[in-house]
This record gives sequence, C-alpha cells and structure tokens, in this order.
Amino acid sequence: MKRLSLAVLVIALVFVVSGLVFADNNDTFVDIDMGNIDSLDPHFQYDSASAEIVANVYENLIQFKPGSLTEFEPLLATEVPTVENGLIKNGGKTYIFPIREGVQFHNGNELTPEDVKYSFLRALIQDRSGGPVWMLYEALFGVGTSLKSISSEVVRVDDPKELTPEQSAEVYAYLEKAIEIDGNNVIFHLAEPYPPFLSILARNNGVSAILDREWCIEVGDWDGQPTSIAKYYDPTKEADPLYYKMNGTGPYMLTEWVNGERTVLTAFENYWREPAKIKTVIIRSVDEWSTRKLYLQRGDADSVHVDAQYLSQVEGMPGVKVIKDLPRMANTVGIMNFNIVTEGNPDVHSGKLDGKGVPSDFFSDIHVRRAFSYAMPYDIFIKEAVQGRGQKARGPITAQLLGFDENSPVYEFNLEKAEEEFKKAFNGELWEKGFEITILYNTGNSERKNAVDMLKFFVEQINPKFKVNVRGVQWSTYLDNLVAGKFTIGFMGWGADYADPHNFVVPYMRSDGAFGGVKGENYVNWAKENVDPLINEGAVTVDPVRREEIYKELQNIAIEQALDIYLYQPEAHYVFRDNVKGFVYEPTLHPGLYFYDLYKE
Amino acid sequence: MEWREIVYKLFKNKISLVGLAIIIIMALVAIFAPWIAPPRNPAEPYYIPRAGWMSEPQPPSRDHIFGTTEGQYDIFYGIVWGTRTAFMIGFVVVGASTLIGIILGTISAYYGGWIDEIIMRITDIFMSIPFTIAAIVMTTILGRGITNMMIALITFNWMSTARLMRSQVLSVKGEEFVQAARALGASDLRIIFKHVILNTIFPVVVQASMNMGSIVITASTLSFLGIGTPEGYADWGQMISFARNWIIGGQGNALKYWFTVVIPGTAITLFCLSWNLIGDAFRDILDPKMQ
Amino acid sequence: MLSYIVRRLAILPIILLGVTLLIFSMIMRLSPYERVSTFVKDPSQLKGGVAQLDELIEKHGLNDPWYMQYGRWLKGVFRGDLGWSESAGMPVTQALKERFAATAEITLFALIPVIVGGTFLGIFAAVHHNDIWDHITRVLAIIGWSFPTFVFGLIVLMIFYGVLGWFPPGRLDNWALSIVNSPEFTNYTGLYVIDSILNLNFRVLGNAIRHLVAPVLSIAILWWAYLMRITRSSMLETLGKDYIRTARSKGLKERTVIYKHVVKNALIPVITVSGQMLIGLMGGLVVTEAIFDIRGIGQFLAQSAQQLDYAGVLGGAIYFGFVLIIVNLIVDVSYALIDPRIRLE
Amino acid sequence: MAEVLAEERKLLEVKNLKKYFPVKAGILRKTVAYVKAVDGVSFHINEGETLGLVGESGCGKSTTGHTILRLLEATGGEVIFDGKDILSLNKREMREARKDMQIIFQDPYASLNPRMTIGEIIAEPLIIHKLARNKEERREKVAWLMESVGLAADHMNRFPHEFSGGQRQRIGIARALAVNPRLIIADEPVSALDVSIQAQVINLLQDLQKKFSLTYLFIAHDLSVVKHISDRIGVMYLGKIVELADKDELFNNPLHPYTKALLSAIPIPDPEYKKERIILKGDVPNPVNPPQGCPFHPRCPMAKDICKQVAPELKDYGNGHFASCHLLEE
Repeated sequence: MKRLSLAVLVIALVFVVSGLVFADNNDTFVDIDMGNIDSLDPHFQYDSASAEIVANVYENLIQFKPGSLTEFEPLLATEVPTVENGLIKNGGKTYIFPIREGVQFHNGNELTPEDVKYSFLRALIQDRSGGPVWMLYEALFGVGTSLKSISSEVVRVDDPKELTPEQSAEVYAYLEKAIEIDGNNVIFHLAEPYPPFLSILARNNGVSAILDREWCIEVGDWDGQPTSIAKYYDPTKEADPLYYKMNGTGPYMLTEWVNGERTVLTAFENYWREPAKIKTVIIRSVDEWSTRKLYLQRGDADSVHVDAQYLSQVEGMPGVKVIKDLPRMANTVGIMNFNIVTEGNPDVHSGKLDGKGVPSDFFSDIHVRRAFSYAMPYDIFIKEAVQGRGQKARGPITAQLLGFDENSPVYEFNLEKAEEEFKKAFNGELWEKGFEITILYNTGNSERKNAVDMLKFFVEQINPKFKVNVRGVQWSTYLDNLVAGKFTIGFMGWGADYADPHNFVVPYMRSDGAFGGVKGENYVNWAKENVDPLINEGAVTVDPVRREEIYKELQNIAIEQALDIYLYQPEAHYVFRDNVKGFVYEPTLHPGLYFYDLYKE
Repeated sequence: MEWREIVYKLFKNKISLVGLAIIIIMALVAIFAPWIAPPRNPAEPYYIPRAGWMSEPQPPSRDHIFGTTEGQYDIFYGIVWGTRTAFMIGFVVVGASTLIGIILGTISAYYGGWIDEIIMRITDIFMSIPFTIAAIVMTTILGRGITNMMIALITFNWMSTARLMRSQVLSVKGEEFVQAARALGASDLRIIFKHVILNTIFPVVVQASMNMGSIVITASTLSFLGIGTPEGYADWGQMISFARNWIIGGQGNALKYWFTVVIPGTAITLFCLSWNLIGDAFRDILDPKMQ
Repeated sequence: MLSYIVRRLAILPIILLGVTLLIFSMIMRLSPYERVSTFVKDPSQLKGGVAQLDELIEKHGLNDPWYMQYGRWLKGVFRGDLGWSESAGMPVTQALKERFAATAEITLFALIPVIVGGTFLGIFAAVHHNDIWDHITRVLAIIGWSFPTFVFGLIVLMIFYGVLGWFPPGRLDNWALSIVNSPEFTNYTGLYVIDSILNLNFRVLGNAIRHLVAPVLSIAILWWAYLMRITRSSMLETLGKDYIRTARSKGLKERTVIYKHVVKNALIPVITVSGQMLIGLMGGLVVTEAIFDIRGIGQFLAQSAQQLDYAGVLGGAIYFGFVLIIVNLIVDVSYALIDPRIRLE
Repeated sequence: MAEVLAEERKLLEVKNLKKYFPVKAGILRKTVAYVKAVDGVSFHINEGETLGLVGESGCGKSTTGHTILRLLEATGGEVIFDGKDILSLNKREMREARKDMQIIFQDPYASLNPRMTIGEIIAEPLIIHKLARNKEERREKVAWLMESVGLAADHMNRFPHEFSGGQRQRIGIARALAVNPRLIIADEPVSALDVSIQAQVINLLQDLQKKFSLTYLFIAHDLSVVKHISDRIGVMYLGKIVELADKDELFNNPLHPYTKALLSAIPIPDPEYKKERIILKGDVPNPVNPPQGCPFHPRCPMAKDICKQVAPELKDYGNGHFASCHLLEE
C-alpha cells in the first residue's frame, strides 16, 4: 500500500513540474467569454458573441472612424458616399460604392462587385424570423417591409416558402431593383431617403457583411438564381451552410469552432491591409466567474469578460489593466404596461382599485407613471447596484447619439414629488385606498432584481397602504407574461443595432415597437396618434438639423408623459493583461473585440 | 426491539447525543427566530432584509454581526430564519417522499405480480431522469419558490425509499408471523400496518434521517443553479450560493470574504452532520449483530 | 443469466419511451411563448418585438398538438437523429458525443481513487470501531458529504490553481489543445489521456493528467464519505458473523482475520456503490463541470433544461436511461458472478 | 360414547386437492413446468379426531395444510369444512370461516411478530374477530388463554425474544385458541424444539383437545411424533398420499413399502423386536420432473416393471386402510 502511494506521488510530481513550463506566446491571444455563439452566418446572427467572430472574419463596405459614431471611412469600398462627393444622389435615395480591387477572400477568391450584390440579396432572401435583416428592408424598401410583406404585395403569396419558381422570379426582380452593379460600383436605390443607412452598412453590423458568391454556392447556400427563394428563405440553423463555415475578407480566418467551448481564429496572411499582429486568437467560453478570474490572474487569459458588479475584484490585480467608463449604446428601462391583462393574473391581485390590487389601466394614469418615475433612486442604483458603471438615462436615446440633450428635463429621485403625483392619481382615490402590485424580474439578473427591490422599498415608504411585491421568474415565464400583457413593470435592456437614435425610439416608443407594442391598447392608440408620425418622419429626414429637432422632441414627449422609467445607461469596460496594447473601443462591437488592432508586448 | 429501548440507547451513545444536541439547539433557534432576529417586515419574515444594494459583501460589524453577503443580505438574519427553512425542507421533503416510497414499495412487494411490475417500471422511469434536469424542468413549469422547489424535490426523491421498502417487505412478507396473521383472518391493511411495515420500517428510518441532511445540500445545489428558493429568501443553501463569486477572495487577500462561506457553510454542515450522526447511531443500534 | 440480461435490455425501450413521454408532457404544459424562449434567450434578443415570436412559433411548429411534436421528434430518433439542440448550438447527437468524452474521462479517473480511498477509510473506521479514530474518520467523512460541491470545488481551484498554479481548470492547456486538434493527432476515443498514449505524445498526456487532478479531487471528497460509510457498516456486519468468530477463535492474527476474511466479504456493497457512482458521474456533474471549465454532459443537460431545449433534454434523458440500465445490469451480473448464492431471475 | 358419535361426523373433507407452483424461465418468463407440490390429495377428518400427516420434507404435507387454510390458493380440488366449500368462499366469508380453523406453525421463532408484545399477539385474533367487548375483557381473555397453555399471565407485556422456543410455541397455541376454533392444523409444531420440550407440547395439545374438543390435523415428518397423538395417519410422498389408515393398523400392518421404510427408522424400545431396517436408496426425486408411473419406484426395493409405467391408485384394502401400490394388487 505504502509503495503504491509513494509511486503515485512521484508520478504526480513529475507531471506537475513538467507542466509548469508555460510558453508565453506573444502571437497568441486568449479571450475568455461566456455563453454560446448563436450562428457564424453574418446575416443570421443577432447577438454580441456571434458578432465578435463575424466582425473579425467578414468585412463591410465601410466602417466608423475610430472614436466616432457619425463619421465613416472606407473599407471594402474605396470611398464613403456623401452628398459632397456626389456618391449620394437623388435626395438621399441613391448610394454609390466603388468597390476595392485586389481584395482576397480567405480561400483565395477575389472580391468583385458581384459578390457585394450577391451578399445583400442573399441577406434579403434569407430574412430569417427574428433576425436582423429587417434593417436592410427598412433602409431599402421602407418601414415595416420584409420578404413576407413584399412577397404578399408582389405576387400575393403570404409565405415565401410557398413561392413557385415563377413567383420567386417576380419577387426577386423587385428586390434586385434596389441593388445595381455599374462597372466597379455597387449602387443602392432606396425607396425613401434613409439617413441611418450608412450606419447599417458599417463594420460590426453583420447584416451587411460581404460574402464570397462562388464559395457560398459551392457550400450549398443560395445558388444565386431568382427562382429559388422558397428554398433559401428563413432556414433553420441546422439547414444553414454558413452556420459553421466562414469565408470572408477580414483579418482573421476561422480555423476551429466547437460551439460553447472554443473558437480559434488565425491571422489571414493575404489580408489586403497589413496582416494582423496577433497570429492566433483563441476565444473560450467559461461561465463560472471565479474560474475566469483565476485564468486572468494566472495569465492564462489575455482578456476576460467581467460583470460590472465584480469589477472591483480585478481592479488593482497585478499584471491586469481595466479600461472603463466607456459609453455604451444601450440602456435599461422600466416598461410600464398601460393595459395590464387582469384575467388569471396573480400580479395585479384583486385587479381593482380597492386597495388590494391594481386596476388594468393603472399605468394609463400619467400621475402613477410619474410617481413611479420619481420613486426610482437612480443615483443609488448606479452607485450601488452597478458599482458606478453607468450614467442616468435621459429618455430613450443614449448619449452620443443625435438628439440626445444633456440638459433635457429628467425625473430625479424625489419621494415628495412622487407622493404629490400619487395623490393626484385616479382623482385621489388611489392615495385613499392604496394598492398592491407585483413586479416580476427574470431570475439570474441581479441588476433588474435590484431595480425592482428599490422600487418596492421606496414606494412602500410613501404610503403604508402601498404594497409592492417582487417575484423572480424563469425567463420563459417572463417572456410569456410579456407577450400575454400580464406584466406590470418590466425592466428591459436595449442595445443598439446601429448607431442612430431611430434605433432607440422605435422599440421604446413606436406603437409597434418591440417594447411599445406590448404596453397595451391604451398605449398603442396614444402612440399612433402622438409619436408614430414623428418617428416615421425622423427616419426619412435627410437634414441633420431637422432630424435632431425631431429626436429632441420625442425625448421631451417621453419624459413629459413618463412613458417608461428611464433607469440608466450602462458603461462598458474591458479587462486585459497589461501587456496587451492597441485597444480601440468600438461601441458598435461591445462587448466584443476587434483583434486586428491588438498586439502584445 | 422496543421503541423505548431504542431511544434509551440513542441517549447512551455519546456521538449521537452530540448530534441530538445540535438538532435541539437548532430547533430552538428555529422556534425563537422572531425574537432572535426580529423581521423588518413581519408580513414576510423569510425575506432577508437588505442593507443596501452593493454587490461586494461586507465583513462582520456592529450592525451585522455576521456581515452581509452579495447584495447586502444580512447573514445573521439569514442563518437564524434559514434554520426554519432547513427544518421545513427537511421534514416536508423527506417526510413526503419517504411516505410515498413506503406506500409504493409496500404495495409493490405485498401484492406482487403486475402491480409490482407497473410500480417498478414507473420507479425506473423516474430514476432515469437525471435529477438536475427534472428539477429544472419542474421549477420552470411550476415557477420558482420554496413550495415548488419542495414539490420538485419530493417528486424525484421517493424512488430509493420505494426500492428499499420493497426489498424489505419482500423479505418479511414470507415470514410465518405474517402467515399467522392471515390465518387469523387479519385484513390486508392490518397485516401491512401491524406486521409488515412495523418490521421493515427501521432501515427506512435510518435512510430518512440521513436524507434529512443531504436534502438541504441538494436544495442548495438548486439555488446554485438558480432554481431554488427565491432570491433573498432565508435559506442557507442560497446564502452559500451568494458566496459563489466571492469565495476565491479579494485582491491580495484570499480570505477576504471568508464569512460569506464559512458561516452558512458551518450551519449546513452542522445540520447535515447531526442528522447523519443520529442516523448512524440508529443503524448501529438497530442492527442486532452489533449488540 | 443470459435470458436475464436480454430481458432487462428488452425493458430499455419501454423505459426510454416512458421517460421521454414524461419529460415531453411536462414541457408541453408550458405555453408556446414560454417554449419559444429557447430561441430568444434574453430580453435583449427581443429585437423583432412580439411579432417575431409568433413567426418563430410557427417556424418550429411549437403550436402543433403535442403528439405531432412528439411524433416528429420520435420519427427523427428512429432515423438516428436526436434533433437539434438549440442550447448547445449543434445536433444533439454531436453534443452528446463531444461531451461524453469529457464526462467519461473524469469518471474513469475519479472511480479509481474514490474506490480505493473510500474502502480504505471504511475498513479503517470499522477496524477501529467506536474508538476515537472511528469517530474522527466518520465526522470528517460527513463534513465532506455535507459541504456543497461548489464550495469545495472553488476552494480546490483557488489553492491548486490560483495559489500554487499546479492544476489548471479546463481539459488541456491551449498549446496542448492545438496539438490535439491538429491533423497529426488522431482522436481515437476523445479521452485525451488515452488518445495521447495511443499517439505516443507524452507531453499531452502529462498535461491531460494535470488538468484532471483538481476535479477528481473535488469529486473524491464527496464520494469518499459515502463509500466509507457503506464499507464501514458492511465491515461491521461481517465482523459480527459466526465464521469470523470461528476464525478468531482458531487463533488467527487479527490482521489476517480482517484482510483474509472480512474485507473480501464486506466489499460486495462496494459494487453497488460503484454502480451508483458510475451512474451519478456519467449523468454529469453540473457543478464540478461548471467550476473546472469542463464541457461535459452535466453542463449540457442543465443548460438545455434551463433553456427548455426539449431536444437536448430528451436526448440527455435517453443517454442517461441507457447508462442507468446498462450500469445496473453490470452491477447485477457482477453480483451474481461474485456471490454464487445470488441467482438472476 | 360421545367419541363414537363424533366419529361419524366428518368435520373436514379434502377431495382431490392440488397445488401446483409454476416454474418460469426464458426471456418472456413463460411457465415451462409446474412443481406439483400437492397432487390430488384426498382425506377426511372426523370431528374430535386427530389425523397425522407424515412424510419427508418437501413431500407437500405443509403445503397441504396451508392450502386447506387458503394461505395458498389451491390449483384444484375441494376442501369441505363442516359442509361448506372453503375454496369457493369470498374474502369476507373466508375471514369469518377462519374463526373455526387455525394453524400452529413450525418455527416458533418466525411465527411471532418480534415487534409485538405477547399480550398484543394473543389479543390480535380477539381484535380481528371482535371477540371482546372492551379492553378489560380482552385482557382477561388473554390472561386466561395464557394460563390455559401454561404461561404466566404477568408475562403479557414481554416480547417474544424473551421466551424460549417451547414457551413461544405455547404462545402460538394460545393465539390459535383465541378464536375458539374447531379445527387446528398443527404444522410440525414440535420439530424445531428440543426433544425434552417436544413431549410437553404434545401433551399440552392433547390436554387442550379434550378441554376444547378440538380436531387436529397434525403434520410431522416423523412417525414417532404422531404415534401418540393421532387417531389415524396418512403418509405422503411426492405430493400424494400413499397410505392412510388407523394408527394401530398402520403401525402393525403397513402396506406400502415407503411406510415400511419409515417405520423401520423408528427406534423401538422393545429389545425382543427384531428390527429389519430398510434403507431407502437415493434422494427424493425432483418434484418438477417426477418419475413416471409410481413416484416411489426409483427408490423402492421391490419395484417391478409396471411400477415404472403406471401410477397406482389409492385403494381401500379393508378397515379403512388405504394404500397405493401395485404390489398389493396381486
């Protein structure tokens, strides 16, 4: 027995010592993240983990100038269209992009204008449900369009999966009109002027990434034929050839991918610019924070994902640098439901204004909404719940974007004003009788739990007859409640798809927005009349001054009406080993990294 | 052996006496919780009051003698009221699942034939679902909360008792005293209760007493997975899982957040230990060969 | 015995059908909107608004009657296709295959130290029955049993990786992973320890073993306690048997009595426990895998259950049902082989 | 005189009783064969009489006893007790009928519930059949029963493990007596006891028979035990009765070679008697696959060809002396 254990010990020691020699390789960058990648197909993916890979492998026609969200520089195009250089014409309805020559795809194929046209049409044809292609449709064909709506308009077929080859060709012809090749130029014809168009085309937005036509056809993607829309429309992930294969023009090639485990990118030596300095990028997914932290601490990771509440654990860690206070194009907002469905809904309790519940139209009363907006301790939330990693939101539009006004009126935390508003609500009846309400949060999200806990704490202090309950539910239940209109207040986050205020006012305010649309009939009716026209005008206004006015006005309406509880705008932070250099913050890629900029010393 | 004798021997065994003492102290804490840690809101005493919203745990201080855990939940309060939760989870889950196990195991073995076949296949089916999957799916369906968590635990915790009971009953069923009772004209129910269960229950009791401790651990694993008690509920397991992201310490001080692990950890361990000691002692006493 | 084995295996499909139906009917109690949350994992993915959810429900047939949905799935199973796991982002069969290797490797390497250590502790405690060593061993074992795995796991990780840097998490270092994934390295089993031996690459072997130490240790702490208790009580029972008394009265040395006579007979329950452990480990260790960054079955199952990825859950259940029945069968058969009194019927 | 009268009344009549146990094998657990534990047994017992049933272990005698009481369900045949067909009674009627027929078990250690006190054990039949109006009366009855079987009534609160085998068997007897039965099946009641105790228990049974006018079916594996207590004796071999006769007739004039062999094994105290011991060859055959013809033929010292082919029938050879053997027919 003793001899055996001794032998085991010796063997163990040998292994320990032999493994201690760790070659620190300046060519390799290890990034430790969390979660899965949804898809490697640039037109299919719509989440930040996928976007990071796509942004390093595929390229777009243009990109933002470093540090700017309004100015562009060329990428696969050789010039950024402006009215001045004559590449934006026809009152903002025609965009011309001269395509760069001598650019190679990873498989050696040369980039042509045909590839560009194919890429956009392929995106338009794929138009997967819940996917990002609506951005292209809205820009090219107008608000609310999709392959479905066009198919039903052009050939009266509601489901593009049922298009016959002839009908398919007709629909295709309609789509093709928007994208034209002229020599070495690709010309986009927009149905209406659409100022955010360039934002949508810029790098980091996969929906306008450029594919290799020849290669796509080879691997079984859309064959480029007008007649085959039905076959390639809205595929499932498993039926999408580009789900796990990549071939772009970007600085990195995909060399290995095991979803949820590890992705390996290798520098593309024939890249049209200088090849990347970091030769190998390994992106791994580790969900456990403590494990990620140890990887960083031991130097086995060059960059890790850190949640805001744990940032204090890595600040001051030897050999680690934290880059923080970076503005993000995202915000968190408490959505208030104007018509809570009371039937079979325990969260409204009695469902009446009797002190033992809340009526369906509880939040239709502007005073209730204002009172809740005053009862939210914004500064405490930012200081304690997110460790100061954010700033107060001033309405739906985030800072740096057009129409954001640092001096606009906002709700401050003020319990006296909240009390005043509560007294006015329902002609004073609410104050007399009190209410009981339950607010849900989806479990696992401590930020939203904190926000709801704070509301409970302060609202209950205003009047002993006010009772706020907090209930944590699984995400699936939360979603179901949202769709069924049973939620009372729901804290939601929105991250920009592209850098334009339009992308914020639509979801939050428009009657059919992602969040506006679930706030009930009272809201929808009000919004249709009061904000929809303004939002739609903003989308097609070319004049930046007028646009700014429109968004400022929308912000003012949002605050005036207390449409939502505008909680905060989070800030970004990145954590690196301190030998990592060259990082340039790109808000459109957050929390991903553009590895091309990086190098190690 | 007689009950009185068992209790007597239980008291004579020093190590089980330690277990018994800890359980009694914990029971007292549970009973007097409202006086030891008065709730801030008497309507919902099981929700730990928060001393702020910061995530970083705060060390023990005058106001919070055991410190606070992530999210500023008071550890002392959580420990005191968590005693009630532990007993509740233990008694309800172990009680209910043992009862189900006893009933199904007895019916299965006593009646045999196709009844046995069906019950055992159902047992197999329930055993073939990994516990975590089952618990997650069930809490997703029922919603999070302590009652639902207990329902999920009960639903997937009775199988081993049923099997144990079945094998016990099978061995007792053929005994002559059972035949004798039948010859006397005793009804099935009487035979089952008076003769069969009385002679098979002790191994089940031993199993149950050990289960009392481990079920609290299982509940804590559910909290770790985010499907246990609601966040902020006074539950030791959840308090430990609050420590999850702080266990490996702060900058330059690996033990900086020791209190978030050590205090609730001690509570769970003592609880589990005591029940196990009692169970062990039970088994030693009941095994006639140990005499 | 052969007919016993065949009969037990014949029950397998019935059990699997029952299990999948049970799980499926549980999941089907949820509304289509709840089930579509598989495809929309977070509020930030609600980009297309509520209308997109209806499209997704339509696309994935979540609104169909349950028997149609189950039938679709079952039809795939008969073709050897367990469906697409949305939570893993790959087909279920592929996910199970990839994760099986990690789980199997840990199981293989945990089993040996656990059985050796656990039985040794049990024998030790039984030999010292009721003296101080017995009490100490038992209390330590119970403490090991009573502490949540994630606490132990994180502490092991902190000491052996964070402070000492000896045993890193994950299955291999990055350099070793590149070797393993290169074309020169043949993956025979997916178990790196075995594959590296077959490829005669001992650097990778050393690395793979280094990565196994910490998770195996944290598993062992838990199971040592369990096995120790079982061995102890079974030892005590055997010690009380007549033939042991006889052996003692013959004047044999206590050591000889214990190792020649008692241990052999007391080890029979070890088979049962090893079976249980094998089942437990093969079912995956959600917590250990999460902490030690091992992509195993446990992580996969927990993730698919949490995301209501029913193909993943059902695939996992089929896998687990297989493991359970096969391992139980092995346990029964080895019982019969070891103890001639047991007959399988 | 009373005895003569009683002899004319058949209390229990067993006709062609069969109890087969299925043997299952194969993947589908099909029944491939039967163990014919009891294969067409017929006899009767008159009121007040004791019938001894003797045979080697495994011959089906205990199974016969259990099947009569429906502790096992019969495969075929009839059991008529006091004019009622016991096998056709439903559950409720059967429970009622059990008051009249009781059993004393072989193993005094296994037949008493170890977790009940003696008082509870003996009181149980009183509770089941509601034979006492209240607790007090029940206690009195239990005490009286205990005294009747020679136990001290103040041991009522003790547990079985505190008693010796003989005392336990007395407890078992007291329990059987509690319902005031007419028939008692004594299933090898003394075989587990020391020889010195055996006589005491048999004497007790005889005393009780007189006192309570009981009828006994006394099962034993040894003729010497039943010699004293039985009025008539049946000899069983492989699930069948091979010989049935008055005690004296059987002992003095055994007809069947098997009975002869059994008798030759009894030590006789009379030194004058020249004993010719017959040693049986071989073992009892496997009951799953009993030999063709006369089941005894492989071991019979006088077996002929016919014995191997045809099973003999149980026939009356005068004076109520039944036997089944081809040799007798010549």
